[in-house]
Amino acid sequence: MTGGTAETARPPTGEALLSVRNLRTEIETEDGTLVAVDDISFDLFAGEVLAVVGESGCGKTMLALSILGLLPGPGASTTAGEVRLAGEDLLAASPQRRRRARGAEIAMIFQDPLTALNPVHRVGDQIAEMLRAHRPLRKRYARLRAEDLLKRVGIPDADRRARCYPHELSGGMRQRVMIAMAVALDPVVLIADEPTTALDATVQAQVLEVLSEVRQRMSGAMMIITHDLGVVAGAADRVMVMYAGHCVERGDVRDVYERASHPYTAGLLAAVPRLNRTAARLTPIAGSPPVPIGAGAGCSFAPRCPLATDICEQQRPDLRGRKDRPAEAASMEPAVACHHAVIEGPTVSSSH
Amino acid sequence: MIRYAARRLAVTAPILLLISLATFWAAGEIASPAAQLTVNPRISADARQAYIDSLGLEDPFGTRYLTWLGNFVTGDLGTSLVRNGQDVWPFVESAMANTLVLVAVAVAFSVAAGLTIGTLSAIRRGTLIDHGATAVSFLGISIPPFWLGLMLQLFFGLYLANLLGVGPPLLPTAGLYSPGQQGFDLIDRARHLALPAMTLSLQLVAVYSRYMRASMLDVMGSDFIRTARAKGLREPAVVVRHGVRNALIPVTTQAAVDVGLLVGGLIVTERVFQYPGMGLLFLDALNAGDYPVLLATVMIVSAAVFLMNLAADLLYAVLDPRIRRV
Amino acid sequence: MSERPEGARPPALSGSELPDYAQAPEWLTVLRRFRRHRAAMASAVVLLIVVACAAGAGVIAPHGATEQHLDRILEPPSRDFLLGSDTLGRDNLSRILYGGRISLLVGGAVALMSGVIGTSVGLVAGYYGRWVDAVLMRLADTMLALPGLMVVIIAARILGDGVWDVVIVLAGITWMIPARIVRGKVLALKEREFVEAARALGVPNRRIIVRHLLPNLAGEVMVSVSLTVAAAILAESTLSFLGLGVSATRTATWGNMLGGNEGFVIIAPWLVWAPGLAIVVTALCVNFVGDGLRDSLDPTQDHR
Amino acid sequence: MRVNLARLSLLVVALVAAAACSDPADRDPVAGDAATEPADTATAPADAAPDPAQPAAERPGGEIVLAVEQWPECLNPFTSCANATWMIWSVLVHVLPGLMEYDINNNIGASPVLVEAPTVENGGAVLNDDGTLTITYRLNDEARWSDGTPITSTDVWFTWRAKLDTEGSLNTIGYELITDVDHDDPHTAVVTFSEPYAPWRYLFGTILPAHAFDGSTDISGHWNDSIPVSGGPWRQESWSQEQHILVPNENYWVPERMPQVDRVVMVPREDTDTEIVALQTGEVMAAFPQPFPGAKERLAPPLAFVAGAGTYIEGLWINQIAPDRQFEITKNLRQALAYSLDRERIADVALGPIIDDPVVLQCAGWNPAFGDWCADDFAHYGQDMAKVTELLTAEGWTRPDPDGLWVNADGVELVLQWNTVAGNKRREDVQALVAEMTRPFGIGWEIINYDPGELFQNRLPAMNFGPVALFANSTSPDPTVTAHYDINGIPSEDNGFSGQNFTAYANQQASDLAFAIDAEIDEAARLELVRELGTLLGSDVPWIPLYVLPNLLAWNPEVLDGPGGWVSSVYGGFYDMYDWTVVG
Repeated sequence: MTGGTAETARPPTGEALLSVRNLRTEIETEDGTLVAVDDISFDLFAGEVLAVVGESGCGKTMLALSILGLLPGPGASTTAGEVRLAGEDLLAASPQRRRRARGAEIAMIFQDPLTALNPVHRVGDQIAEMLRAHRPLRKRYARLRAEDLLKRVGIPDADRRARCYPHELSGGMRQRVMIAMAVALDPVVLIADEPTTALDATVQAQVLEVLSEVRQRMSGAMMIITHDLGVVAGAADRVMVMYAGHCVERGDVRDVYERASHPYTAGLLAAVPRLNRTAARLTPIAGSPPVPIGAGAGCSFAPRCPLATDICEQQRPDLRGRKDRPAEAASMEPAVACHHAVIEGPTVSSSH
Repeated sequence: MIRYAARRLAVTAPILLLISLATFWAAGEIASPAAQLTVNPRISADARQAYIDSLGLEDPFGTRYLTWLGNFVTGDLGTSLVRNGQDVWPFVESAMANTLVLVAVAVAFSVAAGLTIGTLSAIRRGTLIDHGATAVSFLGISIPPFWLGLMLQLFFGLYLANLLGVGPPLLPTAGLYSPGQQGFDLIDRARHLALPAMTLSLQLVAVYSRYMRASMLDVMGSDFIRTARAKGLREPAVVVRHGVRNALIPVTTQAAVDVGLLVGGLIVTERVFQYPGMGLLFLDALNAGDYPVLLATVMIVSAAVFLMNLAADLLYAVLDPRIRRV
Repeated sequence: MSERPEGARPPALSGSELPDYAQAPEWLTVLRRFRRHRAAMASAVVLLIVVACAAGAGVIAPHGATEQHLDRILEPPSRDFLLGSDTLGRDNLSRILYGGRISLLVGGAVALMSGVIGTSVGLVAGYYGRWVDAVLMRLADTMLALPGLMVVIIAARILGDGVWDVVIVLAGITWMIPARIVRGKVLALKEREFVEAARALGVPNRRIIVRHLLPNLAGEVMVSVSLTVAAAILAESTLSFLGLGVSATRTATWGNMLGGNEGFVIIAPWLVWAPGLAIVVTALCVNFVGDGLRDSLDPTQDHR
Repeated sequence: MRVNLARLSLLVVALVAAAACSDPADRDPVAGDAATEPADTATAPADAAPDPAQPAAERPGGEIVLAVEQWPECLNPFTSCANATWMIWSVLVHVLPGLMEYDINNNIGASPVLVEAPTVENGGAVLNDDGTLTITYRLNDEARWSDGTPITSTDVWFTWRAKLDTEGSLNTIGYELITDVDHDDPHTAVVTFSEPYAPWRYLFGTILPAHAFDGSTDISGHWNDSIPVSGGPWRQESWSQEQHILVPNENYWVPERMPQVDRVVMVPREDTDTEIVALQTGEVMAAFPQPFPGAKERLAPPLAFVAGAGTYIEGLWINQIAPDRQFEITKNLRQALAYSLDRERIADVALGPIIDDPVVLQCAGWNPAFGDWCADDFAHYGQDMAKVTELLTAEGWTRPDPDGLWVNADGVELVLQWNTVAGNKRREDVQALVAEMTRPFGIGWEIINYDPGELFQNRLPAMNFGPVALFANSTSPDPTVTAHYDINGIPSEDNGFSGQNFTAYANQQASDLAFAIDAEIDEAARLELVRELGTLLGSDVPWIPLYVLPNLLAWNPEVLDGPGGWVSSVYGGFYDMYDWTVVG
């Protein structure tokens, strides 16, 4: 949890490794079309860590899956936008190309390592499989590489562990396996989806540690998806807060953390236990996120928002950047989508 | 693994005993040798008594059961009542061999076809392939097997030959070999297996493909499938190595439950196609009141079904590493 | 667990959690889902027609079930005999209609009986657990591991050839499946808050079972019962083929019409095809309905 | 009395044997009597002097494939499998000789083993003063077994002993009356009976080669799966549960019966439908199927078939002591039942789909196909409301509702329980027909059917059936009916349920007549006794005869030439297959 903040200010250089523009993903359901990812844009530069934050169901995971092109089932599809990996539009690329990009160039660490690992294959083999899918390696060599990787993520006795089945490992160990697998080919972009949610608190810390080590060693960028702002605080450079498929606020992690502009962000922060606060005073956000089907004209957070007024019911707030100008889609500048947000001043002041 | 197998066997052994007890009782109920003796006056009173004594027919039920069980376990199936006192074993042995061949062929085919169809159905869910497979498999479990057998006989034996012009039937309609055939002839044997195996298979293919489809749908929605895709594996590798491999686990257990169904199909199929296996032997013994043969067939088939269940359990353990240590 | 898109269900703030499958299904939702299942819907309609025809045989049937026209035997379909006549000059169509009553009765009664037995056994085993569970489930496992038709044949010989004999025999060999399903469900339900709460409050077991468990089991039981209907109709026909089914003299059933007339397939095909199709169509429809019902009841089926 | 008890046993034995076959639905009880064992033929004149040196070179050759409906479970000709009808039809008549044999019209005469048939006239049959009977068989010099050993009187002696000494021997009747078989002269066998025994001609229908056994006359352990030595036109090449292969017996001494083909293969086809399909597809060339509905159409050209009277007669057997009866099954009641039936119609419905002219059976126990024994004892029964009313009213039955059932003084309705074999289309049709037929006559039915094993093995012998049961019974060319009418043969606790009088018909006069028939050696006198008994039965109605079950012989004329002549023979339609040739 230490390195993150220190390097926050690393300025973006050159072309973005991952560049998402106006991404829109829809899911057909019995009850109508659900917009899971609604007009999301961001850039991710080398060495950077972006945290995507929001409650479950806000579309974070769908965003990640849209980027990988792994939307579940026939009902879900990305209907608009671009996903550029080092300049190449993945959405427009052939399925073969996208497949080759997965794992090798964009890798993902999933939420629950128990279900994300195939229970009937040895973990070593599962890592080796990743290697062999992209590199012409002999089986034996791939296995040895897998053991190396396991060592790298801090698994002792790697040669023995490699022959274990997922259920024979502890939760933290399993997540390390996932991480080892994800970094096996030194991907350009690493997406970690709630990497610690399924773990015990003590183990969470260890896993975050591993992640942070990994991050320092890799040359690419990282995107951490979480509902826990506490995780973000230490590990990320920038934050994007999502609600009901939209980006409601974005900015430098420290700024957002210190001075949230959006009432939702504020609510999320209030729910985070912090050492410097009296633990008993956690304030959950009342209500639960809406199912974004046929969402009305107003702000989707309005029904739960303490500041909601008539305009919130009627008009959807745009993402506005500094000086209350409409935010540029891909701009790195901080922005917030709220009628009541205090835009001017240091609130959304960017460090750039 | 071995401990697991031993444990399963230890649990099933008493159940097998229970089954043998029920079988012994039921067989006596429908084909009591004592009842046959009373209606067979050619046997003198002395001879009858001697026979009764030799079989211990006047012993209490428990004693008779234990005696029979002891003999059965040591491989002594007794002598046939209607086959002039011949040992039951050789008849059972050849019937068993024939049935095993039929079952092996039908099951091998059904597993291959059922799993393939089920997998295709699942990964092409909602397409014409899926709908077609669904319709066929539902038809498969909705046709009385004996009727299917008769229709196949007519179709392959008669209609098709008529359609194609006069000639020998495309496929023989009954028996193990062509009349007059002596010794083993693979082609001839296979041709005679075709229709019975087809009859037996349709139901199984239908059932297995449904199981496989459901299981595949379940598995293909799992996180680890997403992981596999996120790894950039080719889709066939995802489907086979991660999908099918995992989907097989529940299918084995469900298929094991249906071994009984297989036996049902077997009885009817063997009857229709005059295939000299356990099913036909069972029906013959039932109609003839051949008590020792009846007992032997029911017991052996029950035990076989039971062992197949056990085998499925073991297979389950092989397929699912999570079970092995349990 | 998270095979479904996150947005598809109302999530809680606490992060991921199993959707509440164990809630009693909302019947309107189920019905709506079912209506969208085209094959099942069509089958349900056909099935209703079949049942209505059988039930209304007395009104619809052009002739009596046993009415003989000895001077007009084995006639092909005509205006008088829409589906031909049989060896006693009885109207094939009328016999199919009246026979349908018995076949459907056998199917329904077997399914109901096996459903009731199975549910009771499963409930008791699952709810009381321990040795009760062990004994009952061992019994079910044992029965499941028996060669079904062999047992049925032997039992049918011991019992007899009446409609109810056949029903009892078939129910006796089919109750294990619902029992296993119900038990599994009950084990899961037992851990749920509302049941634990009810127990903590000292609600009597019987009331918990009736008020809290049964409604939650209805769906699964219905699916299993509907599939048993088809199996029972087929089994009855197989028994008839082997000469062990419901006696053809006492009453016609599709099974004994098919089993008894199979020799006429060439010279009087209507005697074979009509009952054969009646069986196949009914079994097919029942299976489709059962399948549709299962899909409609299982919320995980939503987005696949 | 011993004779009779022994004779009775036949029926039961056969019940067991027939039920042993997988599809005994039609030819159920009784495979036959001692009398249906092989005995003579017309095609073999006793004095034909065959030329043993005649070579078999002119044989046209080829192979015949035949379907066998009930596969014998084993081959031992004396034990449990001996009485299975198909054991005789598919095995015994082709490979083992007898002393006397039936001809194509089921008349008995000398077989080729004999020089001539023993008669009173030629001194072959002598009723001695001491009441014993001596039959002298003169054996043909030419007769020899397939291994070249001559057939001698020792074989006759051995056969007699084997019949009696073999454990589980089925047919000991008659043989028990033999006190000695003198075999000093190899060419003459002198058989002595302790008392007059009219059916002596039907004994020794199968004789065994003494030299083929190890000396013991208990042959129960032998010949279970092969008959190594032949004395008939054919020799077994192999026999198994799957097929039976016969080849010509090159040492057969009767040139007229030398087989025309090189090989006959018989295969089991126990399901009639499967059997007919096999015939239609050409997998088999000929079949001798049990009568099945639709036969006329299914066996139409290109197939050929002939139908003839068979040996089985079907009727309504009435169990007068049925345990479930709620009223006495009196003579009046039985007659009334007979007067409520249109038996022409029943025969039409039962057999119409099979043959063109079904024969209504008019006597209770004999077969019109054999000799003159069967008279028109039941011809006077037909549907007659007045008679039914008269007969029932006389015993206190009333019919309060003119369209309803008769009711007796206790208020019990006239409903008869009726059993037959479940799943048998023909019989179930008859039940359905009769149920409608008797309704206007106020007689109702409660129909409960059992599978063959239950009915024939469990219920019939225990008299736990009926009062009415529908099943077939075999008849023999000899008019013996003691089994059915012996007053002491009613199955009961006392005789260990071993009797064969399944109608529980207890008429001393009938019983005596039946015994007298067995002891009367003079044919004319016998016929008179038979007539007397027939008339009595026609009046007492112990059971109601319905029809003779036809035999069908079907073949494919495109590949096979010759079958058809022996369709009505007790030896079965395949008997003369030595004459059959393969076409093309």
